[in-house]
Amino acid sequence: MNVTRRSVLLGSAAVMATMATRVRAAQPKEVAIGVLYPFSGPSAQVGVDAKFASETALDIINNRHDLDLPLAKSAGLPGLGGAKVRLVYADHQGDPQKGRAEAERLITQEKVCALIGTYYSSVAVTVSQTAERYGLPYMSADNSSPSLQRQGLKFFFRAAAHDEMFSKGMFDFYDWMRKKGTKIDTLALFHEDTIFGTDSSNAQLKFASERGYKVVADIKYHANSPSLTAEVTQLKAANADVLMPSSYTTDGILLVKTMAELGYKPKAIVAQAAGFSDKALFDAVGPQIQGLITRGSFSLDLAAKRPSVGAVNALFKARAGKDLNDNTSRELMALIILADAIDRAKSTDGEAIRKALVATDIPGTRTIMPWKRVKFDAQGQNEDADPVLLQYVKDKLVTIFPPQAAIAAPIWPMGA
Amino acid sequence: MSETLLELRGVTRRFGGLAATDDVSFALAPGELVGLIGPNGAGKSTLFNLIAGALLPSAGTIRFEGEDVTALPAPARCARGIARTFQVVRSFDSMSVLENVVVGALARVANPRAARHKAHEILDFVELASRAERPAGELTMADKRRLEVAREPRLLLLDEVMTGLTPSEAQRGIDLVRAIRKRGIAILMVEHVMEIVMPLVDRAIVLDLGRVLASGRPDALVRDPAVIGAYLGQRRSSSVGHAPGA
Amino acid sequence: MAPRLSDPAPIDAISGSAPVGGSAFRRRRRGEFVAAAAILLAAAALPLGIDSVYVENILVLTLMYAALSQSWNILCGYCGQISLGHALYFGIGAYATTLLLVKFGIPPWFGFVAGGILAALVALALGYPCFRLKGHYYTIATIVIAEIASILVLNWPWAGAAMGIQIPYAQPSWLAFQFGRSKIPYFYFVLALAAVTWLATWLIEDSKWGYWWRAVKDDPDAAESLGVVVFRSKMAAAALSAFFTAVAGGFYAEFVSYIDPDSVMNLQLSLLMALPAVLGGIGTLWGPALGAAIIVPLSELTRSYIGGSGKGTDLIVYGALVMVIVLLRPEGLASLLRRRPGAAVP
Amino acid sequence: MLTASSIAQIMVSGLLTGLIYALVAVGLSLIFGLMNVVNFAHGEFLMLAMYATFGLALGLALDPLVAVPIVMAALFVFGAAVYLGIVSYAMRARVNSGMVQIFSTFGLAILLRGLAQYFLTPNYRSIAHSWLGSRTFALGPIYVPAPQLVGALISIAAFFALWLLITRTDFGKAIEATREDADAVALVGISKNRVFALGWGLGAMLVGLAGAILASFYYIYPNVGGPFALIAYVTVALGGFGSVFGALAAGVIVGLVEALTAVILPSDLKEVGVYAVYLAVVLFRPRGLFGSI
Repeated sequence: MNVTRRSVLLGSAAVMATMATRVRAAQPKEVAIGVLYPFSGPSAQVGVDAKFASETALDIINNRHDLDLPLAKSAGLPGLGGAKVRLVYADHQGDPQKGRAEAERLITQEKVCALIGTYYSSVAVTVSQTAERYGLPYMSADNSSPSLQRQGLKFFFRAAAHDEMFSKGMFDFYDWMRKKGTKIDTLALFHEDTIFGTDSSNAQLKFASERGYKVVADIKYHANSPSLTAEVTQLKAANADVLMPSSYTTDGILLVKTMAELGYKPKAIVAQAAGFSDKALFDAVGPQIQGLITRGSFSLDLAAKRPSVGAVNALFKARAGKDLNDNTSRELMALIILADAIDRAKSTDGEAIRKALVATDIPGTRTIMPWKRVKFDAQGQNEDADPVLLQYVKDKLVTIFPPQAAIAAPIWPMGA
Repeated sequence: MSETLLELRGVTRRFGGLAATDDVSFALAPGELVGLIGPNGAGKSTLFNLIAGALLPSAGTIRFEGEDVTALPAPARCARGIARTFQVVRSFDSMSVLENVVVGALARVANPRAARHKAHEILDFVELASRAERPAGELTMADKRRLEVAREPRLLLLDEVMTGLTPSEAQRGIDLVRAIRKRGIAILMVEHVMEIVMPLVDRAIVLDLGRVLASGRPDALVRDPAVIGAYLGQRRSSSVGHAPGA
Repeated sequence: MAPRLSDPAPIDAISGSAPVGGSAFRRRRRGEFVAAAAILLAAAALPLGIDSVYVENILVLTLMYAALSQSWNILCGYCGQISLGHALYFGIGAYATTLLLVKFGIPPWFGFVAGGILAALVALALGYPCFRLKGHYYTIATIVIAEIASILVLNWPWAGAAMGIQIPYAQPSWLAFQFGRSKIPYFYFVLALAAVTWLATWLIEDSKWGYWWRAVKDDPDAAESLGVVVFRSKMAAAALSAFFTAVAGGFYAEFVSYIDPDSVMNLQLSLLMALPAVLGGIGTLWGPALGAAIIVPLSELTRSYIGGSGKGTDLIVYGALVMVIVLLRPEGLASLLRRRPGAAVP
Repeated sequence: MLTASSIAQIMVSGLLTGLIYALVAVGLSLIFGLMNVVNFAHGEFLMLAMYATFGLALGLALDPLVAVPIVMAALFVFGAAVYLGIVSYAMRARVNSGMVQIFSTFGLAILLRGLAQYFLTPNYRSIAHSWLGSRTFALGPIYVPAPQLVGALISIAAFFALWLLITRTDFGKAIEATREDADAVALVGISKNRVFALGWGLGAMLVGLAGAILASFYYIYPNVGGPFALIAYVTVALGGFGSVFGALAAGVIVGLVEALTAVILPSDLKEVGVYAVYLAVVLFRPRGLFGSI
């Protein structure tokens, strides 16, 4: 009598929970959005930070703020009679199956009208598929895998850049530096064996061969290895003009420490953000990476050009105790863009929201990002989300590329 | 159909240099009850393992019911009717007493239901029926010994089954051995305690330094100076006549 | 079987009738079968009462883990060879099914069987060297073999490598094994799978293999002396166990419609397969199902309703519960079911 | 493309890493040898030790090296407590005690991770400044990082001390006796339970030492134990469960094999090299290199 009865009990329990939430969702003045991040497991910190970012965005959406951002000046969603947005968080633990299960729970029980997430690209695959099946939008806030938008989904949208765009930005930078007479010929790739790492290195290999850079080392390592000495020794032996790591915080910290231990001082590091935009990494190894360059979707010094940046960062810092970074800024902005679409759709119907997203056209100046504008192409990708390159100088990240966004000239080589 | 059940010819097993059993030859008739005695390190246990198939001989042949089983592994010999007990009592403690016996019975009866019936019979015989459903783990030492002999082979090898038993238990053990023997099962038993073996067996084989030192009726053997010598530990060279098996 | 150790009382009750223990035995077998049939029917009726996709998802996972753990139980619970590398067979099933479908358009139904057979063959090939290892040496070997396999798949571009493989959306049909939003068909398939693994175990319990495997588990040497062919016993158990595990793996791939090495081949998964059997009663007929019925919904609900906090509360509850159950009921919760006198008789 | 010096560098690094692996693993091996129990929370013990070191560095500004004795003491108490509070009950199980031990410690592992995340947040910590820090000595072209070097030396010293403890002291004799025949020692008046508790304390203490050393050059977060634990299990099995010397030898082998595989094969296959060596060894020596049990 085991399987069934138990499940029935639990089942009914869950169903009751459903009822409860149904009642809440039924209240007209509320719009629920499902937020999926890893809140436990190896990347739990990302989830925790993402929650702060989402709450900051929620504050901006639901309350009046004198900021030049969508929905900032109004309280709630005017298009829906000032309805407030409610966020329902779900933990996917980095497991695609759990991600899908949570997505289904959010849709069918919490009655959310859109999903946003998920940090892990693998989870984004199942979540975006689920959203497609239920006909409501999935806003990819911080997935950077280009393969995602190529699933041919109608309800997939990504306002931020993906790894190919990021990598392209890096190579544009190299070309630009070359024109200015800097010698950049050889590259060393260092990437983990995950979707993120593989996508990133594939793009970099592609651009390198297209634009005539020699990849002298392409090192793929197992994420969270206890030791990276062998890998670093090879990087050192290769001694390329630029070291291009695609790593998360843990391996990033270990990489930098190991380089120092083995006396490897690369001429320049151009990192695929991730770990290299995480405060924890700079706290740990800041001194060793003065002059490091990382791609970014965001930079604080953008405040000079876009006043809302400073204010929003203040709102975030009040909650998280740290500045916005590459991930949190994307998570925050994506939520605002999604809410804006819901507002313009004047409805919580998935198809209506999708249409509104397709119609989205927000000038870059009305975002906190260095983007030209927000406009989604047929694949749901915002091709105008041009990335910036930031350099870590005197414990701060300053924008050095592209020129229109730059506020300082790059220091090259990094030691100089 | 030969009148010898088990026949060893020049069976030798070397471990590295030294021979644990050295050119041992003897034979057992069906239903015969034979004691295998000798001082420690005489090679009794090795010989047991060789007959049971836990070890393979370096030289010599072992025939069972006329068939050459020298190369057969333990399970195959078991299937042919050679059963052995262990010095350290063994049982499947997570299984019931009945199931323990069923495992053995399955060696000869393929069908589980038939095996269970056979097992019930055997348990009646060894007087464990009342504990049939008990986990074997809960049995007393004496009962575990009974459990070990609870099978119906053609030849039963008993390895010091009396050790660790109280006198009264031992007496019941002896009765059981007699009873088994009455069923026409041949028994080869290793025992240290002379007082137990000698009155019990038809014939005893004395091993010393891996060789058959003497063999014959118990009453004769106990008077054999070579045997006495061996037990007193006066190591004479085995020039002392080595009697051929029966 | 373990549970009998827990409460000998009912055993006494019937052992008076020891000679006819055989018939008591048959009575118990019949009882088990009837109970299972009843449960199956009750379970089959469940979807009628449930309209929540989320709950359906939990039910599917519960049944899947019941089936998985029952398969694991065959090798590890009955035959006593503790494998913590069963994710390997799960992965083989998942990848075989998916690759056959995606690369060659072969329907999943064939993939399930093919994956199962492949896994069984792999189990035999690995068992040949590994079954010479004893205890923890064997267990560690199973772990590292599974890890090696997962790292190799991670480096196998044709199989999607780190990207994993996504099963393209197809028109809902039983042949394609896709059903749009509905989970009910998956539910019935996995229910059937769980029933089959249960039935297999039930049949094994009263078969030569059943007795032999448990003998091997308790004392291989003694078993050998009683005519049990230990090595072949282990191989048989491994092959059967791997087959069912792989079928479940194939199902998982179809159910989730996306697989990558991390989600179908990691060590955690191997442990999660073993867990229900351990909680419910390792080497018992009902243990795995019972354990799954408790632990799977628990882990799902804790994650869904307290996991969003990011504080790891769900882990605390889950870990503590596993610890407590294992310590309080080493012989497994199934032993709690064993109250009917007849039930205790082998 | 790899020069002789970089090969030499890899060998040196591999050796140092290996000695630290050995230190991480020996506690596991000791406990197993004593009572045939594999602690599946070993990695979490390491995690706690690292957090303890981090806490002392942050709170009391103690250098990891200074913190070592404190952390070791703390872990000793913790280990003994885990035995008395959990493992001793797990061992009472009459049936499938093996699995009960594995999964009670597995549950403990998850619980500890959860607690770490709850109280310490999942953030990645690391000790920014320490004496050893990222100091490093250059012997010609070969660099020897101070933390690993000191760690390796401490590891060797620890093994020597352990050897003395086991062979020269009453406690060691008690341990030996207990592993020989746990019930017999009861007759000569040694409390089995006490020896086991001390054994767990000692095992955990060694993990504490390893953790304190690692903390000085490694990042710290709730799941940090995982990768080390897996390596520790393989190391212990490779050396032979229960063999202290085996753990040392195996640790070094694992370190070297890992480093070399990383340059011969694509470096994300380096674990494969280690695992393959384990399989190869146990196929010929089913009890590991120096295993007795």
